[in-house]
Amino acid sequence: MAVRTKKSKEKTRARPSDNLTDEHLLHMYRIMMLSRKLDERSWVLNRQGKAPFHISGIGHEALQVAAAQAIRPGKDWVYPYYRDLAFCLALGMKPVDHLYALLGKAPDPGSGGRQMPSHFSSRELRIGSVSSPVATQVPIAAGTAMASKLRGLDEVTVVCLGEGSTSQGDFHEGLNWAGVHKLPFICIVQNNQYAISVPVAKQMAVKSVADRAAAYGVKGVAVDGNDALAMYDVMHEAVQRARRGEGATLIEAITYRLTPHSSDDDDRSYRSREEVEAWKRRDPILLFRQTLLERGILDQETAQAIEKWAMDEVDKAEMEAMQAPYPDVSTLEDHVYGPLPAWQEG
Amino acid sequence: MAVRTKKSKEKTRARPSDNLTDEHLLHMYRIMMLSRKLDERSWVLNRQGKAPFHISGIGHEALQVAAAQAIRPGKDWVYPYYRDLAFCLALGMKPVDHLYALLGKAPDPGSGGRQMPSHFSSRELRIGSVSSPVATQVPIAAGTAMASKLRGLDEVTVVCLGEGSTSQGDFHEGLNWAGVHKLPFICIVQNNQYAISVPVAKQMAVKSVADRAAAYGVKGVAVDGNDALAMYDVMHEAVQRARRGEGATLIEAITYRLTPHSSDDDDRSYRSREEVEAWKRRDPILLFRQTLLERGILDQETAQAIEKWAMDEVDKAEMEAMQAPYPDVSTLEDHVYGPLPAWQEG
Amino acid sequence: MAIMSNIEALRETMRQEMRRDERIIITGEDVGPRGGVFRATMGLYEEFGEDRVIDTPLAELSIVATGIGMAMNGLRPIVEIQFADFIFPAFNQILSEAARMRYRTQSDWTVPLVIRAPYGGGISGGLYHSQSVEAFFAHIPGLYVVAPVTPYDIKGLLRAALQVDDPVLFFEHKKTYRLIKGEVPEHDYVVPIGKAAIRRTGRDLSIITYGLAMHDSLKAAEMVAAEGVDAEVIDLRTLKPLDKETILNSVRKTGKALIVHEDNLTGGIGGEIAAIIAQEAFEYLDGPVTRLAPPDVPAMPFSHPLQDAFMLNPHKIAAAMRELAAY
Amino acid sequence: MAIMSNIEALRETMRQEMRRDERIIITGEDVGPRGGVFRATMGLYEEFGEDRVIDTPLAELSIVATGIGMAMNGLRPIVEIQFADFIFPAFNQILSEAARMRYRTQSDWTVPLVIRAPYGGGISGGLYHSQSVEAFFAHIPGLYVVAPVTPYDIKGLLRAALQVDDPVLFFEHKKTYRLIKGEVPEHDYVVPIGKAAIRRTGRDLSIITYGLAMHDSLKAAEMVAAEGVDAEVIDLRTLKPLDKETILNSVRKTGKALIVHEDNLTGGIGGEIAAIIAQEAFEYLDGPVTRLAPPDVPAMPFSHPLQDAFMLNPHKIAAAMRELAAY
Ligand SMILES: Cc1ncc(C[n+]2csc(CCOP(=O)(O)OP(=O)(O)O)c2C)c(N)n1
Ligand SMILES: Cc1ncc(C[n+]2csc(CCOP(=O)(O)OP(=O)(O)O)c2C)c(N)n1
Ligand SMILES: [Mg+2]
Ligand SMILES: [Mg+2]
Repeated sequence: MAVRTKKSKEKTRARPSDNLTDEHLLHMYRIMMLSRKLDERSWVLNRQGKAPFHISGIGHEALQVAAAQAIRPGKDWVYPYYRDLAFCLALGMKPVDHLYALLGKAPDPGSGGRQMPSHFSSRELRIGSVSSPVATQVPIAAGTAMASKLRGLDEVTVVCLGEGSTSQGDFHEGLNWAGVHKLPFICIVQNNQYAISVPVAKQMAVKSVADRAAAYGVKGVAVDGNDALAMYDVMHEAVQRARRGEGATLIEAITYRLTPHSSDDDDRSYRSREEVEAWKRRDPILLFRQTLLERGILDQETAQAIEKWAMDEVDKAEMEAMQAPYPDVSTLEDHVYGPLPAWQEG
Repeated sequence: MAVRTKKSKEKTRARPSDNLTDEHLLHMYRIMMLSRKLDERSWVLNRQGKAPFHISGIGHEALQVAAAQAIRPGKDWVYPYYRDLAFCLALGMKPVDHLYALLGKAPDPGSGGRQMPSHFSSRELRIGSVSSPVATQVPIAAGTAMASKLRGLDEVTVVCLGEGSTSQGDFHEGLNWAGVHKLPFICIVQNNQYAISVPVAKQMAVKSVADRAAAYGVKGVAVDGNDALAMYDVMHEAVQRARRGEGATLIEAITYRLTPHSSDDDDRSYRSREEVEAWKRRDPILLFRQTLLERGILDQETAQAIEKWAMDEVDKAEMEAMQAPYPDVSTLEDHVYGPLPAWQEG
Repeated sequence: MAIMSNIEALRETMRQEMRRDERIIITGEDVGPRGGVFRATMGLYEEFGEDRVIDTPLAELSIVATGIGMAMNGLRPIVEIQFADFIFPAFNQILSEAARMRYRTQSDWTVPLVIRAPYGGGISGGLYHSQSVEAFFAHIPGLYVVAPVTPYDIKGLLRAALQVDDPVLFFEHKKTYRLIKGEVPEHDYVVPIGKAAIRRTGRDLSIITYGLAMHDSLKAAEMVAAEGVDAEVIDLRTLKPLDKETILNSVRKTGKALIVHEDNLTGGIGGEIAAIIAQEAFEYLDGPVTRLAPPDVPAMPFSHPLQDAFMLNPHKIAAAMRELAAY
Repeated sequence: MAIMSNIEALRETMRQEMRRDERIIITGEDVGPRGGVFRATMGLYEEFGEDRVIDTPLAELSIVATGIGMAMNGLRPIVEIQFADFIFPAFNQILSEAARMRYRTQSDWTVPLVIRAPYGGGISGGLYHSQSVEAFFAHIPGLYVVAPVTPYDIKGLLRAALQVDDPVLFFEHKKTYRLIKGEVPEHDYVVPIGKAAIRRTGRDLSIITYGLAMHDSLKAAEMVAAEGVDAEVIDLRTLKPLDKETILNSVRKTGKALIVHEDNLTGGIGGEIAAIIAQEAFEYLDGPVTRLAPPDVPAMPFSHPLQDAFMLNPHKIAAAMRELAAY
């Protein structure tokens, strides 16, 4: 059975998130806001016909930024999925990098415009390359965690996917591997209730995705993914477990996709406007702002300044991205294979 | 968590197996003995160089015969795996059919000698065709169960595999499907502790394979597969659940393979002789005979008569199989496609 | 007789066949209320209900596998793979199970299953929403592989696919879904599996092609016709089995063969076709059997200049035609 | 210089390379204490321990996928697929992930991974322990595919495979494991990926082949030599990329090409080779490019008369040589 974090209980115990400084919390808020603005701009660019496709992370920002906050960017490994814009920004990806990819521009560090947008990647930041077939990253991430363990390196590997994607065999095999080898491995399932149009009840018969952990001897935790601090708490605990050699954790972060699946989708055929509106009232950035306001870490003025800062960043990024060149067609056949060793020449 | 059937509790409750008549029990015993003798003969034929390959079910007979006893042969569907010789005999397969396949002879009803031995199949008996890649049958069986449900037919589908094969994505996807659609579906995992040489602890981090059911909203039960009546009890209950529309059951039948993996294997590199000997003392046929003797259903004389009958059946089958022709080479290219409708000719 | 787009022909044929035969059901991701991401099944859930138009878990392996199991128990499933690029998790089930069931049981068990999959590029789909995957399946005995690309053929080949008792891979070039329109007779007819169509007759060279490239080839043929090159254009329609007779008759007539497909060159179906021609029309050849296909890169890039450089188009095809004609 | 069988050469090369490079690890089903079902890894678990020779769960998808993930984190895995027939659950991981990682990240990420798989028939393996699966992989840009079939080449190509930073499919014809023996130099050498070997020089026709069929072709060449047919036998060794230069030079010299492989005819690698010859050696051809391969049935039956009928052998190859030579 999944362990559900309960607000009431938490209040009485010391929480890992209690150790986050005001500066940490403001930083997290800034990244969430930056991601949101960048995401919204991506929709605009799509609607303007400048970007053929956008897939959005709006609604998922809090859990992603909280997860990133609990690891060491560039040292721990992250295998994200296409909704992890905020996650990748928190790890150090630049806003313009996303827009290069969105527009298919050459400087896109992830793929030079070869992949669709939001297929994040950076070796420097230890962000694994996102591909389109869902769930393939799960057993790959298990392999990366295994290598850390075999090499005696103090690294944790985090992998993300949607709840629908847990139906794939890849998920099963990756989690099983992580269980058998007690790997420093954390799988975050971002349960936004739908896989495109298919609701979670048609996807699985369990009440909580976290219940799936029981099949693998892995710890399962379900958490409100729209509560950044709750997410930080379970993530922090999972990271500690991994570092202590106690094995893998499956985290179900319960959230909601506040936009259609992608710019090609129309979500009106499969969910009611009331449902969407209800979740909008639980917008994780609003909730986090509220917490920060209540705690006196943020005031209205700073909040506005942050929003303005985020907009400016996005404006600058857009300008830069618009001016960047497209890939040269002469590069089409580059990077199919690496250079061969000298013997091959001879 | 898996529900383990506990002897102590059962004794106080009425057990489904209490309803088995003496004739039923003797029938079950006869099939087990027939399977054992046929299997032993297959080893002999292999060692004599007459059969290139044999894969054995020795040690698994009781659970298989008990499972078959709980369903309606020819009406319910069974997707067996290669160790299910006793299961298939209990469903109505003839001993000679196994030997035809063993020797690659044309009358092999399963495949006319095209498949390796023990790749059982019979449309008439509703035995799904066994292939070699493990676990593929699980989601196929889920589809068959789904068709029964969609068509409103009162049929149950049973699928078997080894514990090692539950590591495959196919298992996950099949069980998930069965859970989502609450199918009349029973998955029997014959946990014989090894996948060739790989012990179950390297295969999964759960204590019981039945624990895997929790990931699918499916009921999980672990049972001593060397106790025919215990197996019958859980199987009977699973069948009743399926018929009542309450959904799928995953049964872990704990057993042991008393022979090497196949005629190509040498098991001395990966398990101790002591371990094998200890399990031989729990040989399921011995245990079942003991029960029948204790209950006065069997006496030594009848037991010997049954053994002799089984040997005679196997002798007859061997004669018949030896005399049968090999497939004609002119048939090599038959049955790649079915005949085309008339339009195609025109 | 109505004018329909490719996707309309597909949808209307499914509708008609489902009305006629209640064993036909549709399964796949988002095929239900959403009507499919390309809207191929739009309205079918409403008409036939949730027991015949079934949203599945996000798991292609089991979409195909359950299709096999249902086909073995009296149904005639049409399963949709959302994009052909995502068929590979099901590759083992298709190859090891669907394609081998009949052979390994001597027709005791059969798998009457249609697997629909939108394939092909030119729609900003990047590496994983643009692939041509047909060659993998054309190498598997026991499968039929079709790739109709006109509304007429889509109706005719889908009806044919639903009449054979073997698994059929039904590939739909997604860029043609709304681009290509044509007449679709209301009466029942089939386009036989295994029969190519000659879309344009000509004397000087034979173009053997399929998919979007077929439409591009027709345009290219008109371009070079003005220059006096008279090309015959063959639309294969079925990729397994190949219509050797139509291919060989044409090449024996023209003496020159240009094979055009959107899939990568190496290992694509063009190799098989070239081999057949080189072996069986050897004495008629007046020029090298020529293949035109995108370069051997791991699928089509997203960025539009790269995508354009990858894709075929009438100009590239016309250039290859001119060169071969001049040989 | 020692005489070794194919499997000994394989095992000893793994041992030597593992001693040299501690990033190399082996994973797969039964590769540990059991030493592999073919004994390819026998003794390696004992020498290198359970952290470098790792028994995996029975799950090919994750065997390959974890190999990818380990390769991305500094290791150089050699993963064993127990039988090539069971590689298909991993097909998506190989095609969509391993083969595309470099291209899709512009070499930011790479996957230096060797996937070993015993393939081929003639050992009473039936439909699922006999398959030739190489053509599927030879169609995938981003992969190297090798199929060495002498002890010398096995050592040289395995060492080469461990030196390139891209995924290599390493196919071993299982019937040759103990059948074929030969000299293996003790010193370090590589057989470059992409270079074919001319096993026999000849004037009259070129046989292009690989695997067990290569050994059969050599025997066949001796059989027809007595009749005055002088055949050149090319052992491809690498199937992707093909050594076009060696193939074309030979065919330009002899004017006749016979392609021989154990895989099914349709869609096999022979089609690609024939297409290359038909396009690029057209003017040199004195006879039709000819392919010899087993029939298009869904894999090799178990029963020995059917297996024999399916398999190639020197007699069948000699007959095809005579026919082509007489053209
Ligand atoms: C193997 C595969 N099949 C189908 C798709 C098409 N597809 C893209 S996203 C998606 C839904 C994913 O749902 P979920 O895992 O819940 O993630 P979410 O998008 O909701 O965050 C589908 C079906 C795909 N990308 N890969
Ligand atoms: C996909 C696949 N991989 C590998 C094999 C080779 N193989 C055959 S049986 C077996 C072990 C199966 O173990 P288990 O599932 O526990 O069943 P058991 O044989 O113990 O009854 C293996 C690895 C196979 N048949 N299929
Ligand atoms: Mg979702
Ligand atoms: Mg086992």
